[in-house]
Amino acid sequence: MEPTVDILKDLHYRMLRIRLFEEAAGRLFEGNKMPGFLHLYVGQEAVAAGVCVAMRDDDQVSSTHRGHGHLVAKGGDLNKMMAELMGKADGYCNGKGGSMHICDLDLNMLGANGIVGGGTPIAVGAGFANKYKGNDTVSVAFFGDGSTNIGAFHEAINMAAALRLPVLFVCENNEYGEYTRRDKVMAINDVVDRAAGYGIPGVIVDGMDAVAVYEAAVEGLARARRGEGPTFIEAKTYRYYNHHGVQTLGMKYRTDEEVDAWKAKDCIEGFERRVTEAGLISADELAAVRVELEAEVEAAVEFGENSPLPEVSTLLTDVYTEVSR
Amino acid sequence: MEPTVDILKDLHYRMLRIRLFEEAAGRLFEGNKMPGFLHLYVGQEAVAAGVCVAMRDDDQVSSTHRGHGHLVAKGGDLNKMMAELMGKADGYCNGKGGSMHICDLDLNMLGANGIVGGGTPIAVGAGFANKYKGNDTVSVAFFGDGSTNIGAFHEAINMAAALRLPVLFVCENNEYGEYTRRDKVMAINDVVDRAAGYGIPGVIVDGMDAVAVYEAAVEGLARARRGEGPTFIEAKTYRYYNHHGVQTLGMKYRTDEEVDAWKAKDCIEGFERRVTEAGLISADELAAVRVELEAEVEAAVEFGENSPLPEVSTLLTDVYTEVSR
Amino acid sequence: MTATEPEAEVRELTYLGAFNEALFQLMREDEDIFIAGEDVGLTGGVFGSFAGLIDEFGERRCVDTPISEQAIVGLGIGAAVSGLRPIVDLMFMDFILVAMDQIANQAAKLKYMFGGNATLPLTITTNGGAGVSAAAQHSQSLEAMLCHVPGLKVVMPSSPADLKGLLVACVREDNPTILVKNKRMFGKRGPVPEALYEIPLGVGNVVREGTDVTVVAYGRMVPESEKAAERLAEEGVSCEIVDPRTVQPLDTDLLVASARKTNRVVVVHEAVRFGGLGAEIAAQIQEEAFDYLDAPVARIAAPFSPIPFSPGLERHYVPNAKRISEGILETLGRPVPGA
Amino acid sequence: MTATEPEAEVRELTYLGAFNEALFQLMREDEDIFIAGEDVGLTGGVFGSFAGLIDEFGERRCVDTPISEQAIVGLGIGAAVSGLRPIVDLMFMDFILVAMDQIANQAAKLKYMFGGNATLPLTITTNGGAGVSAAAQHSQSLEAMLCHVPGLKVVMPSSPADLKGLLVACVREDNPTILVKNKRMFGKRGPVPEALYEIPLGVGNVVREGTDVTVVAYGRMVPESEKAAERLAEEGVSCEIVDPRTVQPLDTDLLVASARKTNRVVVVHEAVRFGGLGAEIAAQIQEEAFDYLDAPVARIAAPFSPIPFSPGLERHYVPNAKRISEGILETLGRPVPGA
Ligand SMILES: Cc1ncc(C[n+]2csc(CCOP(=O)(O)OP(=O)(O)O)c2C)c(N)n1
Ligand SMILES: Cc1ncc(C[n+]2csc(CCOP(=O)(O)OP(=O)(O)O)c2C)c(N)n1
Ligand SMILES: [Mg+2]
Ligand SMILES: [Mg+2]
Repeated sequence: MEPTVDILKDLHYRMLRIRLFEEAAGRLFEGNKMPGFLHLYVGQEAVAAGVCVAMRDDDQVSSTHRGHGHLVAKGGDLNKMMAELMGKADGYCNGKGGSMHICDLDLNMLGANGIVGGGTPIAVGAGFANKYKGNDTVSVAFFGDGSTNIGAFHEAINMAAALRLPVLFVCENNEYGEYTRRDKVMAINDVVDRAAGYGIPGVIVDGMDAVAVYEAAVEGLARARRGEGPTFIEAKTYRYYNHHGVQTLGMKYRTDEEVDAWKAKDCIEGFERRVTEAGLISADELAAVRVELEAEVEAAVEFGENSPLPEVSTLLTDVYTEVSR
Repeated sequence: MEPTVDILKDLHYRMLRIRLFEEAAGRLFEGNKMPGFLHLYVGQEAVAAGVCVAMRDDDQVSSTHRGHGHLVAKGGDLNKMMAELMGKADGYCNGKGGSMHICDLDLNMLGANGIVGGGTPIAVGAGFANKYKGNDTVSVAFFGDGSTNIGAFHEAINMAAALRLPVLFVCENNEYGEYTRRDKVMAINDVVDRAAGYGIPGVIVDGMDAVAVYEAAVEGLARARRGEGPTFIEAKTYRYYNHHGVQTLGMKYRTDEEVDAWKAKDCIEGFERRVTEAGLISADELAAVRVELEAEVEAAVEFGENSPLPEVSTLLTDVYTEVSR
Repeated sequence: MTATEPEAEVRELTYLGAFNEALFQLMREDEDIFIAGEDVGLTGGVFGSFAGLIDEFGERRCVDTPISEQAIVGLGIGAAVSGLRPIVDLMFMDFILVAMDQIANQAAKLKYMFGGNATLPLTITTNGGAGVSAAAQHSQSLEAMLCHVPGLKVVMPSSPADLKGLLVACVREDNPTILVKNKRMFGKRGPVPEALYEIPLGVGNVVREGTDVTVVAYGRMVPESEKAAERLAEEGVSCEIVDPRTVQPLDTDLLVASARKTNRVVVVHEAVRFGGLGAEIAAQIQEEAFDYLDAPVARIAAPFSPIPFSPGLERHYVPNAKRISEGILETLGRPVPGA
Repeated sequence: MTATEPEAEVRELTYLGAFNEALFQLMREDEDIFIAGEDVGLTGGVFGSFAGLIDEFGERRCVDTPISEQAIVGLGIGAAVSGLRPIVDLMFMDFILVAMDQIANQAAKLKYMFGGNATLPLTITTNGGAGVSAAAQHSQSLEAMLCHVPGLKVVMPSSPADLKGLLVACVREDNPTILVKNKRMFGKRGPVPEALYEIPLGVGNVVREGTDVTVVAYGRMVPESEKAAERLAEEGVSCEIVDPRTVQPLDTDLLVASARKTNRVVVVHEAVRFGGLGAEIAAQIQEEAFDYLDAPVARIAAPFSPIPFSPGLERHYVPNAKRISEGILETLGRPVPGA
């Protein structure tokens, strides 16, 4: 489905919102204001944006350790996100979860996950619930190329296929799992080669092109809504920063040339060039969006910095739901 | 590779040896002389025999809960097997393992396994060791159709493919996992459809035809020995008895007609008919083998019955290898 | 006995029958409840636990799954977070080890990691215990591992009536619970009220009152301890048997009160002694009743080895009434026959 | 100190450096040793544990694997049964839950199930402990689960020198062992002998002699307890610190001897208190030293919740020198400042 101009604007808005949020988070991390691990999404924005623009608000998302992008794309509140990443009381998880467990169940974002493959079965459970309830909501599982080698992924996707559940599987193939190249750990050219083994259709898209991702997601979501079961989308993409943290160049496991070649295909720059050249969105409008988002991100940083650390009294709350009978 | 008459005789010998052993075990089980769970291999003999005849003695086997057939085919000592199944001191595991953990490391049979999918990673480890040592030994993983839905299987086969290990994967597709039909739990027509997702060749063989299995195994083993990595063989087969125990007919999860249709293709009867009709082995010779094996099995039953229960003093031995420094 | 406990007029049901009846009643009451697991639908469960449910509730609510323990638990998590009330079954307790990430890293921690913004009404049912020659991978009692994980509740019923009432509590509970049936109790009969009732989680039960020694036992070790207590009663020993029923949360108050009364405690479980729940119970009792104890808290449990297959070995592995009696006599400082 | 323990003349190395040096020396000595795991080859491990090994020993012996914890452990089992001496790495201790079937149902039980007919010289290395804002799924101390499984040996080194010697013992051991490094100790320096030496598994260490109270601690809680002991020494309290080093098998004799000497015991660990190893230690000490104890065996441990991300919460979660001192004073019946 050809995207309308409104859709294009939305794609751009969400990509840029992710990018600016992540760059700010990276700066805070470098400035030692962000504790723990930080897995930045920069480079892959077209995937989260493309899929989430195609989704309905009631559709759910399960995510990974690299989950900020999915929450931003789902409409996450940047204030709460930034505060959470800083371990503050006003964060999404009141500081208890951090980057790897960020979530917003009201937005149907069922959480990042610290365990590779851990979130995929949860998306399948949400898909099961949708089918059980007889609604036409779809759940989307985002996962990395590396995670397709772990057992939980395999069990989950097979179960979704066998039970014909309304789930969309979105593999963000950035060619690395941490510091290991994909060709070292799987003997296939494309991750999508696995789809046939589950009896579901698979499609490869250019993960640096939000429109391509969007179109594939529209298809996959529609198929799921029609009750025809899961689809597997492999989006070829790249993360610019290191697996964890911010360093970009000068690393042993990949060459600077490779990084630069991918950056030349940048999903936001390319998108902006194409839409302005085609006269679909004006350069001014794009610039205005950027100004607006920069302000939002700046405010989020301030919000996070000003938010207090959680009260010690909350340490032992939220372990169980209290029974009220 | 066309099998020689000697090979044919060997195939027949091993199939019949399994069949007679299993029938005897079934009778003992019915007579309450065999404690615990009993997963009989009857019906699937052509698979174990076909693969094991193609193997060298130094090639290893990892097995499943339905493992007697693999050990018999590997040359297992029927006395020790029967005693083990009865929980006796002279059994392969001194009564500690039973049916689900029967093994003979001297014969390179690395054990049955009570956990579905649990044995496959172990075969991959053995394959790794072979490659590491630089020998041309191959390890063979036997596993059921149902087990291909569990995470450990997926991780193991992918690892073998990625590391190009000398492992042969043999799926015994009997169309059921316990009492659940395969089409309910996987959305593919053939289990072998999964092979492409790991980047390894896959082949379907008639698992009721020992020669077909043998030929495929010869290929797969040779490929592994040449350093070209794993092959996936799917053998279409059937178990005559219930998942556990002996009952054959009158079950809810499959029809008597289905059972009868498979029995009409019996791997031993069919084999005997073909080789005698082709004048390759005489009916007399086949009968003589049967007499010999019946005697062996009968002796094994007697051996098992006469073997004592393990000494209580052995209860806590064999937990650790004692350090001798 | 609290108001929600079984009433007087009851029929007898087997342990499995009580489980099954509770499921029928729960599923009739609440459309959001479904069961999922290997062979739980068409076959009604390999032990018959789920018999007949599919006939009344259909395939939609009785879901036969692939052999995929991680995805089975994950299915439950995702469905529970989405507002359903799943019951997922792991055929043998040993298989929790296959799904341990989903149980202990995901289900148990989800609510906390999310800062409270999630409710997880998930029930996992499974079957534990030795004594049926199922060998090392089909006989374990692994409750100690689960009890150590904040976020889970763990239940080990010792009678048909408790099983029914505790299952109801688990399913109605808004937290992940694991209910462990004991394989050797499947056919055990006992009085079970017909109506749907709940036994609250975390509330133990004084199964037998006594004055000389407290025996803390749960699951199948309760009837074994009762046998031991009967025998010892003939020799003039008065045993109090306390069954925590829920092992997480543990009804420490009840155990401590009994310990302070009898001044001697023997803890009994089927699990391996080292690191078993008996260690936690002993530790808590000596913390809370130190000045009352006339002897160390003793533990009767399985020895430090995997579970052997042969009945000739297994019967010496699993604690029984005889070993429990001996342990009690030792703790009382009395002569142990044959020792 | 036994003959195999470190000698006097030594340089300083970090905790990670000691680990790394031991690997170099072991792999030079024995061609059957290899390492496998995620990023252990080319990258030298995400924490640098395996740095440089691939340069000397090549890809054959330093194997980067897929993200497949079950298959990683299974690879180790199969290779060990085939006569090699694998070291497989699980990046975070939390990930043992992903591989728990292979660890606890397979590796631990194989020899026993096979009636003794197998030898499994497998070492699993991993990194545990909280305090680095790694949140609920990357900070756990799960040794209690492993200790409860017959067939495994579990090691939690508390210093660079112990780490080296214990790793050597693990790798040379013909049984499955799990060695847990503590993430917050990676950079901690200490004297480490240059030569290859072994600290036998199951032999604890009196880290500090004292007379008033025994502190049982392992892993990072040893240096924390030492800090507490220093402070308390100024107040005239004499602490004996005993480090079992190997938590399975546990050097009970050493712990009991110290308990009998000081008459008071405080057990410290990072793991959750309920069902932690402290429970087992408390249970054993009250069993073996009942008449010697002047106070209940106390436990200082993490509270009953998942591990929070925020440093503001986490620092109240993990036991530290302050909480240890307070616990010791309480056990001594002395006034606790600010309490
Ligand atoms: C079970 C498990 N194993 C290992 C890790 C450590 N780890 C975190 S992210 C990661 C790489 C994941 O690769 P991929 O799925 O491709 O996602 P990407 O990081 O490329 O987005 C690894 C190995 C983990 N968190 N969980
Ligand atoms: C992890 C695990 N889950 C479930 C079981 C119970 N179980 C034993 S055999 C079996 C069916 C296996 O099916 P398949 O792999 O097709 O082998 P088959 O029995 O048909 O030979 C199941 C579910 C188990 N032993 N282990
Ligand atoms: Mg990746
Ligand atoms: Mg099958």
